[in-house]
Amino acid sequence: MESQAVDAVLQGLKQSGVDFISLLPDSDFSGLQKKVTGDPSFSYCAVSNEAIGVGVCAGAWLSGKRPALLVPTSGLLVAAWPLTSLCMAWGLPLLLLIPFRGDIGDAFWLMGPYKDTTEPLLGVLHIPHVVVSKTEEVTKAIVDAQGSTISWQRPVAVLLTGETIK
Amino acid sequence: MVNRADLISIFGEMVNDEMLVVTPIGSTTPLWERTGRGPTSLTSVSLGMCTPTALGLALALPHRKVIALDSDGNLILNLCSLGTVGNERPKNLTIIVFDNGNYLSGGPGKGKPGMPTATAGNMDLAAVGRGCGIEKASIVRTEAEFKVAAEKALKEDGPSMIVAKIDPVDVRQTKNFREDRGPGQDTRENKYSFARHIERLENIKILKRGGG
Amino acid sequence: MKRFDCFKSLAAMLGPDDIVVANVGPISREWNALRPSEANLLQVNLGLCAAVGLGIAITLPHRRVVILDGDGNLLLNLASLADMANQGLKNVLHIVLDNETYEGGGGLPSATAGKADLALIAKGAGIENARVVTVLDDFAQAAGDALRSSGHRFIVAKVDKGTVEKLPTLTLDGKEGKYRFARYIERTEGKQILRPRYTHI
Amino acid sequence: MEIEKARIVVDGLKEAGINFTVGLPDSQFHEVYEQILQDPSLKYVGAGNEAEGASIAMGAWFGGKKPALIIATSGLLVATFSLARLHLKEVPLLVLIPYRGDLGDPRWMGIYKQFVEPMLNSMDIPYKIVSRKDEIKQTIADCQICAEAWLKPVAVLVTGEALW
Repeated sequence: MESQAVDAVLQGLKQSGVDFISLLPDSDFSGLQKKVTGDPSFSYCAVSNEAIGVGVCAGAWLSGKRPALLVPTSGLLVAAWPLTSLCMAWGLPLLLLIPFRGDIGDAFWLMGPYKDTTEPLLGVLHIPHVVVSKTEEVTKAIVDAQGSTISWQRPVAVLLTGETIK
Repeated sequence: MVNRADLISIFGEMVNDEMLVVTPIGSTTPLWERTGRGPTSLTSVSLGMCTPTALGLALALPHRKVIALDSDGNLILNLCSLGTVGNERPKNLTIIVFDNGNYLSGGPGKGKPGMPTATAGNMDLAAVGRGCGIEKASIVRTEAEFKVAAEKALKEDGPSMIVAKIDPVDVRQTKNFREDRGPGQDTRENKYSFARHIERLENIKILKRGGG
Repeated sequence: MKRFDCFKSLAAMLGPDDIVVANVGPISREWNALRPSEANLLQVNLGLCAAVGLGIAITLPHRRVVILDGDGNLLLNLASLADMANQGLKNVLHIVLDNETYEGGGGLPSATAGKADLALIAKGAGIENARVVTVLDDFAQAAGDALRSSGHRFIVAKVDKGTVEKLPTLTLDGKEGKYRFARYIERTEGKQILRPRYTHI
Repeated sequence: MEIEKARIVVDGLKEAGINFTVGLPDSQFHEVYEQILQDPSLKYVGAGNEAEGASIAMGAWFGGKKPALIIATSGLLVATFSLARLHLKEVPLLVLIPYRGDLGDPRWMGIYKQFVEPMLNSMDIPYKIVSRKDEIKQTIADCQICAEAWLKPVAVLVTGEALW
């Protein structure tokens, strides 16, 4: 991720009132992760798998934080069960920030399957999402998604693709 | 002309814990919540569903007074519900319509009215009510008339209908509706608290179980 | 040792403000029967009890958070222990009611019936105050010690299989439970969680 | 509909605990409506449109009744908004529909085939299709149990041998 995109994400998170971040350290986010961990405006909780991250964010929202989970496309599959059994069953908000590996233009063969899983899985889980490919649109997309997840009390995802994750 | 907020606070004083109130989406709900009865009422019922929902409630609990605080735009969307009320003739149902003659929620906000409803033209909702078989249907234009009509409706057997002609905009509600959230219940929380309220009042079980 | 007796002893030690996160199934039902309270977040689904407790403990560091976990549940997301340990928590008592069984799923043995030792795993994950208790007196003493001091304590209570007869059924589903818990936190913490003003557009 | 099958549908509703019905008629279900009208334990309210009907049923549920909405396939399209918004879709309501336009329907209603099930899916309303008369009762019972447990509308589509 280039530093402009990282800054755009950070700005979006701050503008929308996100104050709690959980993530599994992952290469697509390494630049962002460093910024987040060093930023006192976020409580930060590293997790060893994304299912735990969903649980941590659920607890954080229930006790007064505005959480976001930074989750790679692979991790979305790991998180499917708690997204179902916690977020859907209880009606909990959660901002999911996903670098969309396997989108068209991502030539790495290992990422191919995520084109087939990511958006259909979000559909199955009834998680509305927006795909953002321009860095200049990142901040607003995050602010909008956060507003919606908080008032709808269901997860909403922002998928970052194209120049935003280069 | 009278103001919706004033009529609602007048009406709030007349209602007791034994009565059930249903309010539609739009500015009636936040104004009604100010009376402190939000959690024990069914609030923010979606467009066109206020009177029919109150009718179902009145038929299910015939011994209990049920009041729909409806509005012109909402009622017109499901106008046929007046026909159903007229046929079922629930003695315990009162429909109060705050008739401001415009679609306020769909308007520009900032203290300006929205596009006109049919009642801004030739439509007379009280006459429609009577035509549907709700004989006790009247129009009120002042606070005093409203008070007399509401007292009568709460005391006597119904069904009854009061069409209150009110200001086109709500004085204290000049913000754009998008900003109009904040404290109060969302519909899901309200569902639970209203159902629990009736469970306590009636000593019945509505919500089955939590399981697990 | 019976789980219900452990809960009786624990319930007597907790203050009204102590937050309890409990696993779905008999753990929630038994606990609710002994300590019905808005400070309980019940019926957290399989494998997520520790994680949800962790999120609350980070957010409310001045409140005590008690996590009532099961062996099968914790095993499903064992890495929760490592993630918790790394947070350096000062306000958590994590109790695993270990009956060595997937009780809800027909009673087949869990890994703790074999060689897995959850207290040892917790120590390995970095939770120093981790111990196993097998009799009620030890449980009461361990829990009492934990509640008298700050820190992150982990107790594995080896309990019998089976639950108590005639427990009252839980009447709240997850959504209603969410509202109850969030309103309770709003009231006791002076925060606004539900229905914040939404003015970003 | 054969009177015997209509009887099974009505008995199925009663055995599932339904005690309040709202609807608009469909010709293929005429016999069902007739029997319901004669049965005070199934208190029938005739609505002016299906959206209004769904709202009446919701009010009745809050009053402690177990409601069913009995409407034509076309009526499902009219009730869409109401069903989608039934207090954010989270009030239990059994929706009973004679599935017109299903394969085997001899009339011209094939158009509904392409809408009904996709619409129920997109509205997140679970449904079960029953095509054998000896499965009618069980299907109604199953759907009613789930509507109550999940707090949402659940639909029963009656078709095939069960309907014709």
